Amino acid sequence: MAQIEIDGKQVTVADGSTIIEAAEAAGVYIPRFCFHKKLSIAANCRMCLVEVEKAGKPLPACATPVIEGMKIFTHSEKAVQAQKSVMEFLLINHPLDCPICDQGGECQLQDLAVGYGGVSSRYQEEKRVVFNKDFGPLIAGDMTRCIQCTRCVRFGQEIAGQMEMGMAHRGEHSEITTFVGRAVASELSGNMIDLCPVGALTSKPFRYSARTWELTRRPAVAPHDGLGSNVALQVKQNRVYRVLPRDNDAVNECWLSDRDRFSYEGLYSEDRLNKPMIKEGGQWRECEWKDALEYAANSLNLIRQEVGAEQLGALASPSSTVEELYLLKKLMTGLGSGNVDHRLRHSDFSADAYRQGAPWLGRSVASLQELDRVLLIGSSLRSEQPLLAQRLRQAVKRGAHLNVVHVADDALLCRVAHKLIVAPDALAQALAQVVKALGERAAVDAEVQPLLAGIEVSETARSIAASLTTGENRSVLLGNVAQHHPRYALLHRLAQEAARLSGAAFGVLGEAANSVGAYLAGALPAPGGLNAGQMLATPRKAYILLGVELERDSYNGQQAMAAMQGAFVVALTAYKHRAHEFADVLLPIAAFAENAGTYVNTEGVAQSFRAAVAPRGEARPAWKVLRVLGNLFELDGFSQDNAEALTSEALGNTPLADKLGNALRPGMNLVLDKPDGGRLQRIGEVGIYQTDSLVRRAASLQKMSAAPRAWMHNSLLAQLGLSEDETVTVRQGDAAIQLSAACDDTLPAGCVRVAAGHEQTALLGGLFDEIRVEKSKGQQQTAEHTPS
Amino acid sequence: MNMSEKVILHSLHLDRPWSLETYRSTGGYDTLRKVVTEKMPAEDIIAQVKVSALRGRGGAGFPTGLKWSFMPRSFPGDKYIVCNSDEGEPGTFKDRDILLYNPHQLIEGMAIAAYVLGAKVGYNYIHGEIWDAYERFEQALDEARAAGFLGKNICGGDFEFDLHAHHGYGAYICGEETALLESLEGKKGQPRFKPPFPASFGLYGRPTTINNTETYACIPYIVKHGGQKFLELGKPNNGGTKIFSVSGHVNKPGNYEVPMGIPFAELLELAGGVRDGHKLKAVIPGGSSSPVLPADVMMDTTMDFDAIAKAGSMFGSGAVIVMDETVCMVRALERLSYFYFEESCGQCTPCREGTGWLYRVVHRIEHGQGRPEDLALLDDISGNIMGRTICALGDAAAMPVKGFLKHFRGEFEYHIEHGKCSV
Amino acid sequence: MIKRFKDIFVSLLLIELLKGMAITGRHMFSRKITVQFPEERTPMSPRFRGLHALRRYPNGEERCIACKLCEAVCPAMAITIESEQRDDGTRRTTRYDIDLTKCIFCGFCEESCPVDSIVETRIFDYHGEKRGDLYYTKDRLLAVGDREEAQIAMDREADAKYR
Amino acid sequence: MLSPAALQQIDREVAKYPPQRKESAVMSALRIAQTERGWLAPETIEFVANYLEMPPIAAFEVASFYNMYDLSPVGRYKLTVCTNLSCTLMGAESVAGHLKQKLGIGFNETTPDGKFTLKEGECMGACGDGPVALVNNVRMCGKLTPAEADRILAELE
Repeated sequence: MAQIEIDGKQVTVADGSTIIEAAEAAGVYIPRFCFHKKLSIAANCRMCLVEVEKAGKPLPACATPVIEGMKIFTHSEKAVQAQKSVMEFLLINHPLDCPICDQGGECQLQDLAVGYGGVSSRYQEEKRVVFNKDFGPLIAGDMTRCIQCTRCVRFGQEIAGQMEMGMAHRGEHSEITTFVGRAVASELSGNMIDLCPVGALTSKPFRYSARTWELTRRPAVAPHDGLGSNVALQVKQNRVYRVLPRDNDAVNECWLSDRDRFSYEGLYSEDRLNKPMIKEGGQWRECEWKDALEYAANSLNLIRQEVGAEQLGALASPSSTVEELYLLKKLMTGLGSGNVDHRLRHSDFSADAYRQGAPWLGRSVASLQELDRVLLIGSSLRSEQPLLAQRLRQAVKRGAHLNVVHVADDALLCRVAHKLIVAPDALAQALAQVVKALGERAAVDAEVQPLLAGIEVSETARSIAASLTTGENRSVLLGNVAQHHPRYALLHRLAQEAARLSGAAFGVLGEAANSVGAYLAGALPAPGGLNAGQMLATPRKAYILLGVELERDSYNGQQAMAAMQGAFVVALTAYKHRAHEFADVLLPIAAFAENAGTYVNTEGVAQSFRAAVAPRGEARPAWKVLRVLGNLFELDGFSQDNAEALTSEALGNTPLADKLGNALRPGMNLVLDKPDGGRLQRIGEVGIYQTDSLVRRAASLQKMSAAPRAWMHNSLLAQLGLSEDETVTVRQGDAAIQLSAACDDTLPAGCVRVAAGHEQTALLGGLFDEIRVEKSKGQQQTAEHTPS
Repeated sequence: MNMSEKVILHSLHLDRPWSLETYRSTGGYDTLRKVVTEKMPAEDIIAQVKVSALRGRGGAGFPTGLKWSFMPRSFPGDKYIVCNSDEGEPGTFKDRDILLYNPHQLIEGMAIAAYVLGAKVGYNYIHGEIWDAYERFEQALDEARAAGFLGKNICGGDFEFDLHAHHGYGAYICGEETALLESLEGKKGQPRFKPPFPASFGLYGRPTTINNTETYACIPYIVKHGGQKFLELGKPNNGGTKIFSVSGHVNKPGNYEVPMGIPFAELLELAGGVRDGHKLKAVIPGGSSSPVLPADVMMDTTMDFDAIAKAGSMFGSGAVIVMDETVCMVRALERLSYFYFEESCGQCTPCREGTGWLYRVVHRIEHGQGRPEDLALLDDISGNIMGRTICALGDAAAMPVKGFLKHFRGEFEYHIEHGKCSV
Repeated sequence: MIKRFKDIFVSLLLIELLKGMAITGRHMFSRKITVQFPEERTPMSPRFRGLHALRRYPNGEERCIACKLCEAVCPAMAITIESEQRDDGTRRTTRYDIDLTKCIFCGFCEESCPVDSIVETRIFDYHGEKRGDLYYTKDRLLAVGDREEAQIAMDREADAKYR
Repeated sequence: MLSPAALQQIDREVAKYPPQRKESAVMSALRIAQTERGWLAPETIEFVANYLEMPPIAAFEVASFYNMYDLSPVGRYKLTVCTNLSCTLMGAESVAGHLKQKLGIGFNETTPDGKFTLKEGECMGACGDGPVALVNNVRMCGKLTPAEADRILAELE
């Protein structure tokens, strides 16, 4: 600790801290532009110059470490003169276009110019002009305004993991730019907008639509990944204009992924369902809520009486709130059906009976940064959890070993220590190798041991095992691809064993905003009830759908759509989507920002939020709709009049942490079969901007999302007689679609990577099932699909 | 003072003075061999360098022995030594001649330095425009490697050192030591904020010592003859000889290696005196960034760090730019301001914005559009740049302005008042 | 006591009345200053704050850049603006309404405008026959500007040296 | 993109630096690429960046920072005339003026036949030989006079 004096105040600060940090601790604000607490120190703006006793010249507070007994003057004549001179330099080439600048009102330069700027400029010469560049659909650049603080450049290098912005040229001609004409592609790019202290980088979707002083900030929780980033919705006249991060070091720090930041555009999509609708005689008509609800309740009641409650099924989106999922479960229980599930993209439910708690991250989000050794299994982490990927990147920068077992070699933008990239049906084998290698150091559980017979341990697996047995903090993490995998139970068991043998924390990455909450709220089949897979494989007579866009949210869209044919379907949905084709009643529900509720993030932390704007049209929060349905069925316990009451009812009084747990009870029937080399397999992970209904309708994000293509290894292209960019027919089950073929030599052999969640690929079959690719015969129909 | 004793440019009269053969014939590499085979203690060498009062020849004049003693020699892991031959300061051209005519002495000096500082790898960063010198140096490196003066087991001992040439490509700022390190790392040459200094966080984040070409080239002499002898060549606190680059309005521009502390008048005489029929008006005594001095002040001073500082300028790199009475000082300053405007790296605000502003105001004055308040403005801008930047380029840009305004204010005022030159 | 007699005396002689009549008489023959509005108008300051107008540049381009400073500064909250990026990339209003029934004619909007777009003209005798008539939309404000531009420009010119 | 010989030269430069520090060779690699291709087109820079496993924008930063790189096409002979103080004192302006007049182009322009490009240079570290000019970044011509400049031009014809 060092004792120093700032502006006459005595402060004790940690050794090695900088003057700016010390001043912050003392409650003294030092003006700055280039300094940012999460970025490296550049000391280039010179705005934070302060006077230090015995130093000949003013020193930059951001870069100068304190020394015992230092006397610092931040507001002395000398310091202020230095700061004012820097401000003058900054302003001479800065345009005076604040009235049209979106940053106006929240601009650091504008704010500080009030305190440090002159009344008029002494600069009479011509000002610098920098031509604008196109940075893509998310970031608008007005580079003449740039003050070259390089925060965006450092963000790219240090946080996003890819350097996309750079400062080209030199001296007065230096300008921030991407590589010649390139758009910014990072999934975290929006943070550069926040970081930019001036109006050089602003939000393109928000451009010129409102001024900051008109907007009210309403806290909310982001709805797209398991992290549950804390956001502030900026609202004006009942419309969300912008989404910004709220600082929370335990969750998202000061960052926000582009998906969470720009998805609000989806709220205002043309596809929103604004009024209840019922289908009568094959014709849709808009109707009153009362009619729609009564029609739905009566029809469901009738079906229940005729064919039994087990013919009812309920499928919910894991992005629904705890309250909604809880009420849905309660409703179905009241109706006498145990068929409830939220895991639509899962395909293997055989571990259900052995689960002991809600699957979760296994450690705190913040502690990911302190990891020393990581084994990441089946996860395209950057698209699944962009900010968790960022946390791991920081860990790697600190020296952590990141080991990967996955079906595709996607860049994680950090050093990967060892990786095993195998076809989906060999994923369990690969993981078994690691377990076996770990078993060379400690005894493998008797339950798992038999699986390892005949497994040949590769050199890489051995290296992964070696890596996992060193270091202090270790984690084994299961990603979405593993969770959607047809042998998920086996993968889970093996990963659990790998974690046990290496002494690592075992974590399951929460797929959606409320995956953990859905388990806690009980949106799962009751004993004897059917899970999502069974409900769709053996069609029911009636379904209640909560917030799901079935064809794009299921493991097998084709099968899901087939199951809907002939069934009575009540869809609670914010969007019309294809529900038109199969539903009978459409009930408009509130979307993100219009709804109060609770999400439990992947760490198991419940975060409640309130509605920031009123629902569009006649839409109502789903929990209210479900409550009225409960009333119409004359069930007990549907009288809650606010979301808070429901929250405590749904989550109970026991600490959530007690209900979390990844370990499976022993006794599961485990078989590890050999990969079947004969057939082509699909790698169908969900694209970053295709995860849920809202993001799929966010126009600007969709511009960032590449159209799905049939990616395969060069050798497979050759084997099939295809060439790159050629249009090919991709078949799964009864569906055939036309995609362009693309070459990716990092893919394992025998695999075709076709992203899921896209409209185009919605009706293909299972995400990791067999797939066929053949030459297209001429210019055929583009999307032939025949789910009969 | 012994005017004929030369430390560096001593072999110019010999055939192909740059060849290993010639260098060996003058006793070259004997010192390195002695150091390595006798395992001379590093502390002793540093002590000799301290005694020699060798001060950095790149411009700042920092005592070399002291700099070397900052290097954590026993720090585990890689350590580097770097030679700064990125000579771009207008008026300076001594390193080019060292590289062209005595590259082996530099190599020997660096090898001894590496031995002393515990470095296994060194780099010589050579100014972009002097391709011939780069090629010559590469050739010398090959010769030295082949002869066993570089590489593993140097001179048969267990000392290992390899040296590489890095070619710059046109950026004055890379003469700043941390910008040079950045450039060596394959980045833009943007100076780093100090502290940490290169001795603790240098090339690739490892302890690094950087010296000027001429500094390294003095080392073999010091080690061979002892620090005291070197010191005696010059004057107290300013040891040794110095290569002065004399350019501008003299009859015989060129490099002159003479003892430190030689009177300016003598140096001028060596360089053939002021251009025929003209008389001395002003001199920039230490490269473009040092403040200009009028003739009378210069004629009374001697050429060493302390004397020039006393006269109100800087010894710098020993680059003497001589100007006769035909020179318009406004025009001269305009050209220098343009240089700093062009060469500012753009990293920190005062220099990026200020150098352009300075240039534009001087340019305006030179072109007859000066305003009465301009001189005060120039004083103010240069004052606001000085001491506020990451590296010394800000000061280097501001000092000439201050110097010209101090000694030739009248000329500027005339320009502003009459819109034309008084010369 | 003396004052009382004096009062009675004054009342009896109708002196007050005569004084009043004298004033009436004097004014009867002095120059008349009543202005016959609307045939006649009083002189006005170029700073007069009357009906609002939105101005255009001589090339027909509207001046307003949707900075919304007038909206922010308006103490009566009479101004409503919505904005977006026009196809040519410029910042423009899609809506610019002034509710004149709220407006207090303080002139802050004019003061705050960085491009001299919103101005107050010399017009004070406008009227409305229906409720909505005093809700001036962008089109109507621009129309006022187009009609009055010559006068507006003259007034700004006259006042320029004091601004 | 680049010839095997050029790649070999780049490899030799890469070998000067520690194995994990390939990007240290970016300056030399860009120089070699420029020498071969005449100038540094974005594709060339990207190729070099990929070859050295560094982000293209980082290579672009370098290429745009140092002023001997040409980011737009230049003539077969690029003449860079130093006009800094020492050279100017020694007559650089008359040499530059003469070249401009003779070639009919100004600084940063190329003759219509694509043969000569004229550039204004900063100090080249050879002030004693001033005025100096650099031909194609490698050949230094000193003690220039208009007549000497003519001789060099004739030699390059």
